[in-house]
Amino acid sequence: MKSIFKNKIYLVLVFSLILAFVLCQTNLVWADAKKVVKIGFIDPLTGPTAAIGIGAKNSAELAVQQANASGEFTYEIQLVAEDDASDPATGVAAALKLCSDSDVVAVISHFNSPVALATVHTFHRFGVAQIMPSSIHPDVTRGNDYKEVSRICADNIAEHNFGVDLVVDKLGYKKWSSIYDTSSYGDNCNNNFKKILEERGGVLLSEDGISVGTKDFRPILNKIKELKPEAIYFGGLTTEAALCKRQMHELGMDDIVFFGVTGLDSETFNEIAGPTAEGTIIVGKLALGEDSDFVKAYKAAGFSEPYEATGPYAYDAIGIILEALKKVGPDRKAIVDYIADPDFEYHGVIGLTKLDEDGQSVTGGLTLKVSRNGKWVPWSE
Amino acid sequence: MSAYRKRLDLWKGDGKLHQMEILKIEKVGINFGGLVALKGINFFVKEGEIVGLIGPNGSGKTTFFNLITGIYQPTSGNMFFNGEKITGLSPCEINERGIARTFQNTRLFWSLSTLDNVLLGMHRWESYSWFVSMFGRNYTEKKLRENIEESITLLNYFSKELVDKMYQKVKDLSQADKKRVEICRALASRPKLLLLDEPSAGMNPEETTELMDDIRKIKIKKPDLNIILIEHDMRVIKGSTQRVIVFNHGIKIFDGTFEKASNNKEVIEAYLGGEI
Amino acid sequence: MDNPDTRSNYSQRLYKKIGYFLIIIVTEVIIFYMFINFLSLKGIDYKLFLFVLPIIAFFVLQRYQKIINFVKESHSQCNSFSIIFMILLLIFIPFLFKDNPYLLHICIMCGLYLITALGLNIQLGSTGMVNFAFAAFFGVGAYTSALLAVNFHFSFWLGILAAIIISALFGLLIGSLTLKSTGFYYALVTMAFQIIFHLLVNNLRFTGGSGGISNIPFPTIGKYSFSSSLNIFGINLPYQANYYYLVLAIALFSLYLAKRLYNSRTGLVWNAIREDEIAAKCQGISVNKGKLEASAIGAIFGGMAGAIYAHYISFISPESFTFHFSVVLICIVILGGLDNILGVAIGAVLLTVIPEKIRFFAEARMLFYGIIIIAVLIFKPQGLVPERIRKYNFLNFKKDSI
Amino acid sequence: MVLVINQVITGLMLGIMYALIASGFSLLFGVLNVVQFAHADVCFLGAFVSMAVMTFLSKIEFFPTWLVIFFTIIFAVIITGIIGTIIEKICVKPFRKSPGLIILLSTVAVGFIIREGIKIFYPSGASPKFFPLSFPQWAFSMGGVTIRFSNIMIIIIAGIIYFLLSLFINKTKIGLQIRATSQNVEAAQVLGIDLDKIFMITFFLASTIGAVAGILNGMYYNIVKFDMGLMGGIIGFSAAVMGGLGNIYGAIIGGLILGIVESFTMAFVPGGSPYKEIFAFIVVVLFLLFKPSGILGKKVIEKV
Repeated sequence: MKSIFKNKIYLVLVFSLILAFVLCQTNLVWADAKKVVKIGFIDPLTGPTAAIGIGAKNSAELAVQQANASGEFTYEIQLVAEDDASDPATGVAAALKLCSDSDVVAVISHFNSPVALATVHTFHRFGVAQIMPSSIHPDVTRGNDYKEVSRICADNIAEHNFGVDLVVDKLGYKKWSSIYDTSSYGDNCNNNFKKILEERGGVLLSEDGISVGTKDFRPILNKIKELKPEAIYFGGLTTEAALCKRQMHELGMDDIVFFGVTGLDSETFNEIAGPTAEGTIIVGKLALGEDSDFVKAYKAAGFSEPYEATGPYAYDAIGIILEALKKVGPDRKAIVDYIADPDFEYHGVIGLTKLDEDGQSVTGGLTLKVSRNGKWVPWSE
Repeated sequence: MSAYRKRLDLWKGDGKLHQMEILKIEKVGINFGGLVALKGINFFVKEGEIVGLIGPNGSGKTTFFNLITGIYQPTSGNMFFNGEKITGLSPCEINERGIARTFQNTRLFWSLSTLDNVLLGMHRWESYSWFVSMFGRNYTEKKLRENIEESITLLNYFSKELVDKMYQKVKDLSQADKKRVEICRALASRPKLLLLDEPSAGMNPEETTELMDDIRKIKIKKPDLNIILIEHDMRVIKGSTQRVIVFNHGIKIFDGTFEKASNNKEVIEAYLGGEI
Repeated sequence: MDNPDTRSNYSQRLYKKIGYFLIIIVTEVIIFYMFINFLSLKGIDYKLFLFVLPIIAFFVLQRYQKIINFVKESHSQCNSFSIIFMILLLIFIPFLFKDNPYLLHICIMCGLYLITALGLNIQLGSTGMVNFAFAAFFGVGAYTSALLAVNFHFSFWLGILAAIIISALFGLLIGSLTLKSTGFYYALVTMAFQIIFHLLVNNLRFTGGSGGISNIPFPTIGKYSFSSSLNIFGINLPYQANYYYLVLAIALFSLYLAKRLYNSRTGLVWNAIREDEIAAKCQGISVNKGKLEASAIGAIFGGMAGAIYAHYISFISPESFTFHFSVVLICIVILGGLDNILGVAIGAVLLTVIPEKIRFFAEARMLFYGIIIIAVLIFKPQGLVPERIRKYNFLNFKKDSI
Repeated sequence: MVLVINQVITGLMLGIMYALIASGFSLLFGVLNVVQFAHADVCFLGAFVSMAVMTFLSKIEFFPTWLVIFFTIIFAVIITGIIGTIIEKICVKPFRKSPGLIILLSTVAVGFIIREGIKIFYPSGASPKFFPLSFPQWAFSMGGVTIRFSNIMIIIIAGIIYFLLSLFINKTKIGLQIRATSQNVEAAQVLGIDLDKIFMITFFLASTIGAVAGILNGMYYNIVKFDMGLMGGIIGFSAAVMGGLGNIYGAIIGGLILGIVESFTMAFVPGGSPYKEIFAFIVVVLFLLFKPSGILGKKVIEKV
């Protein structure tokens, strides 16, 4: 025993421990010059849909930068970006992290509906306003009675209603085949499309689910070709849709109309499908002209990634929060109440945003688009 | 359990014959693909015998052991142990009936300790279940304590030093000790028949002498144990076996005492160039 | 022990015992303190000193084996005290984090990962079966209890029981299908199963497809719901504290069971199978039985953790049970040390906390796991806490019996 | 009937992709007795490398287009081969003496590193990448059966690769050494064959074949994504196992079977397309249960 105490090293250990203790207890605050108000942001920054998340993040950052530069706020506004990796558990952890930080006044979150479905409870429990710029599942806002949760884009049902109006009622395509991916998004799309199509008197000849990441559609297309539908509905995301369209061309199915909703709304579709994309009809998110303020500002800010379809929505979501900050100040509860107010209105990049009692946007800025010469162009009669 | 009962019945019914021949091999043969490894082996081991099995490299000795222990299945013939047919049984079932073996290139549980290896040898006597392991602490520990005491006794047959090394990884033991532990592990299952596959491989002359002593010691402690011994070192064969069997090219060419074997023309021919 | 009656001897032993206790308290408080501070670390700040210093001290101490030995000795001599003290410290955690549920959430995830990794360790560490389908076991447990709770209003406690049974059956199924396959083939089949499981839950209707199952009810005890905040001695703890204590209890119990299995014949048989199947067979060990047991018991641990996870997050979807999660679990076991329960515990805590701390670097999370595996395999193939030789000294057997 | 023939053609294409990947697995296993689980990731890395090379070459604007394509393929294949040998140096060689489990884990980890590395370090690597090369769109059809130029080209290219491979293995001295090593490592070592060299060459060879597979895949499906190696690896390995691990011709047969099973599942099982991999895996598991040595594999007698 004694020999231990004789050892110098023991003294070193004790000394280091004491030092550590002291260091930890002393409040070494490197004082912040300015008070900080944080706005949380959760989106897939990694994983399969990272591109969209990053586009949204850049747009949100742009809004925050502009707000800070404007000098309208006495405090500095920070965007705290967290990643949900399209995984609900990670999303919940990220949400908890943001909610636990008392500086965070509101959160913009979630491209993926499953993640949104998982985290709404968390935001409700902490009383933090959550504005969703891009998730699409109707239950996110309509499933629970949480006034903290609101969404500024149209939900899946609205999109389909909007699109079917045109392709079935006006253009008169009645015989359809549906290809959808088996993610919750694709599944929802297919169900809503089917329901609405049948309401309007169309026929669905076949439904084929594919897993996300499928790259060979030829077996399914070969089969569909035999059924001779007038149009094919695609419920899914850009890459698969573009490959599908490309392979339709290879199999000589150019005369069949290809139709989809906002999942396809990305220039990546035209890039991958190349000239075969011609004539594809989609219900798109709002199309911003090259000369709009947002696009100019985004370009000027020098982000390397495109803002993707969700960018303007994220920009507006931040805008709403900034508006709330201006009106009611950095207080979580006040912001929630401000947004939940039935008279709430906001004019932003996507036009007018008005929320119903579920916190669901009734406007949402949808546009019909068609692919012309490798570009999405707004549909004109 | 039923197998055990059957065995008892056999003993009761017609004890004499089977008491004589504990292991009986009838026309056993095996071929791998087109290659005939063993052909028409007839063979028996009497109660209480130590039998040497010799033959040049590739004559099928180890294959023969693999057949008896069920690692390979014979393509023809039958094997009886204690009067019971053991052809087609799995190695595990054969061990349950009382045959234990060592391996030519020692196959211990390398990253476990000496003690654990011997404890594992004892497996066939220990009923265990995961449920008791999880929740029956007292029972498990009592059993374990008994087993450890028995293992130490076994290790003590060989030498006190082995007991001192019981918490060492077998990987780190000397070659001779490894062989000893392997024999110990085989003995721990309290076999009726012990198959030793070149126990002296990789040993120096002194160690080989010790090994012969060890085998004799075991035989004294356990008089009713039968041993079949594969060896290349003729001193060991001469010093410890009562009867020698000689294999060549997968055929049994001789069966008799060592002295006779060393004078047999066919055996000498098989060993041409080797000392005998 | 030999000469217990002299007075001086008695007091000497008393002093020694007190010395042991002090050492235990000091070391455990240091470890605990480091853990707490590491958890509450925000970015790179002065608290990093807290890790650098003790770690340097630890390496310096390596040169003074006497001290290390004394610390080791005190922990092994007063084993139960050291465990009880650690448990007391762990019980204290929610009080420290009562304003920060996020940290408590990490602690809960540590516990769940620990339970799961213990199950994997039975297969990967003890039995040598490189199971890439462990996330599926976890998922089976989660889906079982979630589906029962949502569709048939089973209580959590019945659900966890059902999860245990179903995941054990699933383990047996996979085990029996892979009995003939060893090594690479086993790995392949388990990978295939992992992907089959993911595809199935992703596409089947009754599992909610990729939308998963949401609004899984909170566990209740009597009328007390786990979603209400816990009140102890007038201190209000966040609702996570309920789960924390639940997970703590189950994790401790799992550790106990894993230890019992390790120290019993079952564990020995598993090791024998890992080392040499043929030699094991020739010793009368039923390799098939051992493998099936390892599959089923490992799956039980995984399923149990999965069930708790489902009720805690209150939402599950196929995304949580992918191949990646399996690899993370394997990474935990390898980093901690194969077939070493303490090692697995350390690995689980480290690999849950560190990725949370490097969230800003989140994109590289899986890269980080891959690099860890390779680095550990190259530089420390035994893991942080190497596998130890079983010692049975506590059994007090007679060493000189002949 | 027309539908069946069309499905067979698409299945055949998929099968050739799998077969090319599986051949790499088999080659590596035959010689080194290890399974390189990252092999499929190396294949798709080949596709990414070719994309990078192509971008680089087109930026120089020195060569005409056809030369750019030619150089791209040559460079990509060689670079991928070198990456393969580097993997061997870092992650396989140190563990050659350790239990097989270790190599298994380390190669799985390498796979992860490659996949995540592409995701992070390749410009916007997380999203699917449009592959810049593709076959001309010529096609002719006979009574509904469409045969495209790409189909014929893929079959021809695969044929050339296998022809060259068998030529290399059977006719050259190094090929002889590779065959000797795959028969018996110890004996080969005794005969003075430099094992390190053989292992390196094998890795190089397997990786180059993999790179061709990756590039063909990109050209045919027009898209590559960082995580394709995961599923590709498992299915490729399954194909190798089905054919008999270590036998390259077996790998071809295994790959073709799996490809056709998948495309038939997509077409003829109602609602079966999300489950196409499941059907493939069920075939594999059945094989492992009832014929573990595969179609062409020899039964291994364990030496005791």
